[in-house]
Amino acid sequence: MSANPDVVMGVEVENPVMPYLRQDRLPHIWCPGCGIGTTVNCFARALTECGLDLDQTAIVSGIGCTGRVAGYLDLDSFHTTHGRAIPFATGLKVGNPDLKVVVYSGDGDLTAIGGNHFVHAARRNMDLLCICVNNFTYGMTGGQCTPTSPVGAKQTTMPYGNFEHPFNLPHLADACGAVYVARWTVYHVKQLTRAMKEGLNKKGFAFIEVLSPCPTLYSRRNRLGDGVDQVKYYKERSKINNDVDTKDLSLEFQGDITVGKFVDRERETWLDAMNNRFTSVIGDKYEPYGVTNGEK
Amino acid sequence: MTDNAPKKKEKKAKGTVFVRKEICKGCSYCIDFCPPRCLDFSPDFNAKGYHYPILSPPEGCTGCGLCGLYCPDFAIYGVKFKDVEKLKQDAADAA
Amino acid sequence: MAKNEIRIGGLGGQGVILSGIIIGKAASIYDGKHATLIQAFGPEARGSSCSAQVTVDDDPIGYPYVKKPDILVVMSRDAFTQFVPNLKPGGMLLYEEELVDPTDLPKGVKKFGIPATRYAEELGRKLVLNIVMVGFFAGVTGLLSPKAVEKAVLASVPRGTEDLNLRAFKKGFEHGQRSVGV
Amino acid sequence: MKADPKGVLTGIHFIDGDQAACEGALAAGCRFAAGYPITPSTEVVERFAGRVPLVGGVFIQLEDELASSIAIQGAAWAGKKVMTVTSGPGLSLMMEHVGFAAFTETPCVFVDVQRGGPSTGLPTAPAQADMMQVRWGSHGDYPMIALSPNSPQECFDLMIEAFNLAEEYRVPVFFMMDEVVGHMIERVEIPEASEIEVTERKWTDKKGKDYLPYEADESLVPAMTKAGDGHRIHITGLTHDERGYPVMNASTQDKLLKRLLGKIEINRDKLVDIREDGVEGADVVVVSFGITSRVAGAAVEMARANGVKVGHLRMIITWPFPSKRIKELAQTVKAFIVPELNMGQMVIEVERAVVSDAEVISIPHAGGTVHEPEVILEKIMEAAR
Repeated sequence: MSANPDVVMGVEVENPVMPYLRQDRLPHIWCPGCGIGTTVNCFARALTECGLDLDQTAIVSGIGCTGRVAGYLDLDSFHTTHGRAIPFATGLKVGNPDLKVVVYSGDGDLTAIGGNHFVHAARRNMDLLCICVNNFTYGMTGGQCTPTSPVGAKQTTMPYGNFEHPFNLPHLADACGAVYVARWTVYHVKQLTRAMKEGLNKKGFAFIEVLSPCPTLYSRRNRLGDGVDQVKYYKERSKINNDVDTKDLSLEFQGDITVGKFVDRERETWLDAMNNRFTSVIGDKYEPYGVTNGEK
Repeated sequence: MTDNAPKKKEKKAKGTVFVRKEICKGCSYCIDFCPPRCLDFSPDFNAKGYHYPILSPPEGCTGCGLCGLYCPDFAIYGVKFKDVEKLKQDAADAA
Repeated sequence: MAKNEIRIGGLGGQGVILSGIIIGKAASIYDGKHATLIQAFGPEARGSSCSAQVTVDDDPIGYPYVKKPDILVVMSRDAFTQFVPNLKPGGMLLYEEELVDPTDLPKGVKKFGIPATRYAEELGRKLVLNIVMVGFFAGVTGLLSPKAVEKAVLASVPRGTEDLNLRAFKKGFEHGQRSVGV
Repeated sequence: MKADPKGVLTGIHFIDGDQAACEGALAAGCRFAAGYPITPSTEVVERFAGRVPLVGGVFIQLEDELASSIAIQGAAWAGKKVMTVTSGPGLSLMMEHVGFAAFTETPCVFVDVQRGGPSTGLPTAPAQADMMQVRWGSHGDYPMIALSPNSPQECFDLMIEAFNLAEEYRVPVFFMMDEVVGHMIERVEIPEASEIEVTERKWTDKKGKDYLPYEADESLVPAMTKAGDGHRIHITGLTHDERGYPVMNASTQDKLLKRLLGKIEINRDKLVDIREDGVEGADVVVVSFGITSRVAGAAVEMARANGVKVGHLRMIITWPFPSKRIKELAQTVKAFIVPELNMGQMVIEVERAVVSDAEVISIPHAGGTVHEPEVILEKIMEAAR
């Protein structure tokens, strides 16, 4: 960090994101115009607002560009293996139910190699906030097709344009049982911040998809300009609709984008379901797991 | 950084920004999404060859801080003078 | 006592493995001997052939398999056909007499039959056939103390079925003692 | 530290190796297990799922072995003692996280109830054919320890040791059972909790940022923390410095890898656990492990009855391999005989230790059952001639 603090009117001030970062690791590795850092700003603001004890908040990432988020946030952070952030987080959460556990990873990590874990964590209603930064591509490996790449988008492994049908992630999460489902873009910083705050305070599997530019690979290969051009596209073509059926949230190449909070419901979490089941079957001999007496 | 320090005689500015130009990557998010459109590229390069943002015109800044929320590189943030006054007051009260 | 190798065979669902467990438990927990049980079963849960190999010895047991049993206990025709060729000459055959026709036995084998299924039905539950067989085994072979086997039965059957199983054990045990003329 | 009585099922039992392994884990303090069903290992977690709610822990059946093998590591960083249980095909899927555990120094136990392979192979029949996979199967060089029980009693006793070693060295520990040991039923004595020694995790006493998660003393094993203790640690599978930060250069890699492998290397003599029976002055020594040691024992007895001077060296801990002792014996022994339920894996290690000082005779077996003792006997007789 800069040796000299920022001073205004004789008062020292600081970038509000800084207390949440491992400042000795900056600058980060993300490319100019990449939106991942923007989502981190929103997440830091959400951490400020949600009122959680940050010593009891852990972040788990998989592999890839977004997978590096864990390394920059000054929380207990785990940079795990490719696709396995969710099962690691599951172990962490179940191992210590007092923790708030956030999974923060990319579209390739969470929905291709980690797709099976994603659907099962949502099905179980594992108490995790899962943030998926969706830039439609594998950035760290050089711009290959992912399960969210829109039809027609060029990728190194789809040189003639992608012909595979992509996932509609909010629909997938909804169908699998997620209790909170939202989609925003990095243009929607305020709404995203609010969604992250809501997600942090939500009990159960909460899922937030964030569309974010990959200027170096996705935008360049598809002649979409810089990162900021892509954010301008998000601005122009996004429509907020909280009431839409999640099955209608498919994304087309550079088409209209529906954003909003689509699902917000209550459902028994995995841990509550386990405790309730064991209590009803085993009775008094069962001491509910992960319930701190008096403290929670 | 001192380039951007508030100048009290410009009364119209309600806030200001601080830029850590050495970690800026010149993406222009802050410039393009600044609500009062009061940021622009500096004609100068930073060490990595990027043009970083400067207030232009400074008196337009409201200190809304949206630049800081957008900046993917944690290189800029805004402060409202009103908030700084309050900080000052709180510090004085505490003392 | 020298090493005794026992093979118990029958159909899945007859309680073959459990009868082996009871014999092993009686030997190793209540009679102060050593016992090893190896179970073999097919991929089907019911109706396939099923067998347990039990080795009982005063000394610790190394090689755990039973290749040429001293005692063969069979509860089904298939098990008899499958296992009788390996029965040790001069060994002992214990069989369910209404299901198995014990012909072509190896030399010197002493055979003892029991209508175990019928006894079990008379006791009210066909399921206790295996316990009748265990009782029969104890009565005929004298390998284990009846008290130990009785304890092992009680420790192995579901709660609430102790009486029934004890009666099944006694039924088999008495038949066994009669068979050897005790 | 003594075992928590809650997890210890004190008494005399007639149970199989799978069940005994589960009881060993509970006695050792394991309070989190994750797994995916696979024959012939599932009985371990089936019992665990029934027992652990009464002991104050959790079992979670996950969607696959990849998930299971990393979920346990999440739980380890939440402070739990953990295990996952599988068999060959599942172990293949877990290999990625063996490396993660080794590199992030996450104490965990992988139970492998070995069956015939490759691929789906013989699900209900034994093999010892994963011995090299656990040693070398995850990419990169990594430290690990493997134990090979040969009876239900050992499934209990050695499982406690497996957990203790995982905690002491912060390495993945493999519990190399096989189908026969898993399904074999014998008497198992579970002592009082007060008689069971368990190793507590080496927790740091440093606070906040004073704590560096990968700073080790001369033991080479760093003190650990858990999420939620205020250290704000970063744990990564990338090459990292003492802070846990990724540092991708050759010197950091060199330093880290040497320390990780050193944890086992400097303790090799202490770790080696072998049982010797008549090896001094023997002409022939049979080297065995796991279920094969019981078969080999029978063959050795028969050979002695035939007047052959034959010894038996059984490895309880198979990795690290007891090279030093075998090298020593090679100076006097004419031949080593290595029966194993694979086509020749651990025999390679024996050959590496013996070099050309003695003859090394492999008795491979494709698995599906165990050796006939007579086959081993025949090789002993041949070698003694």
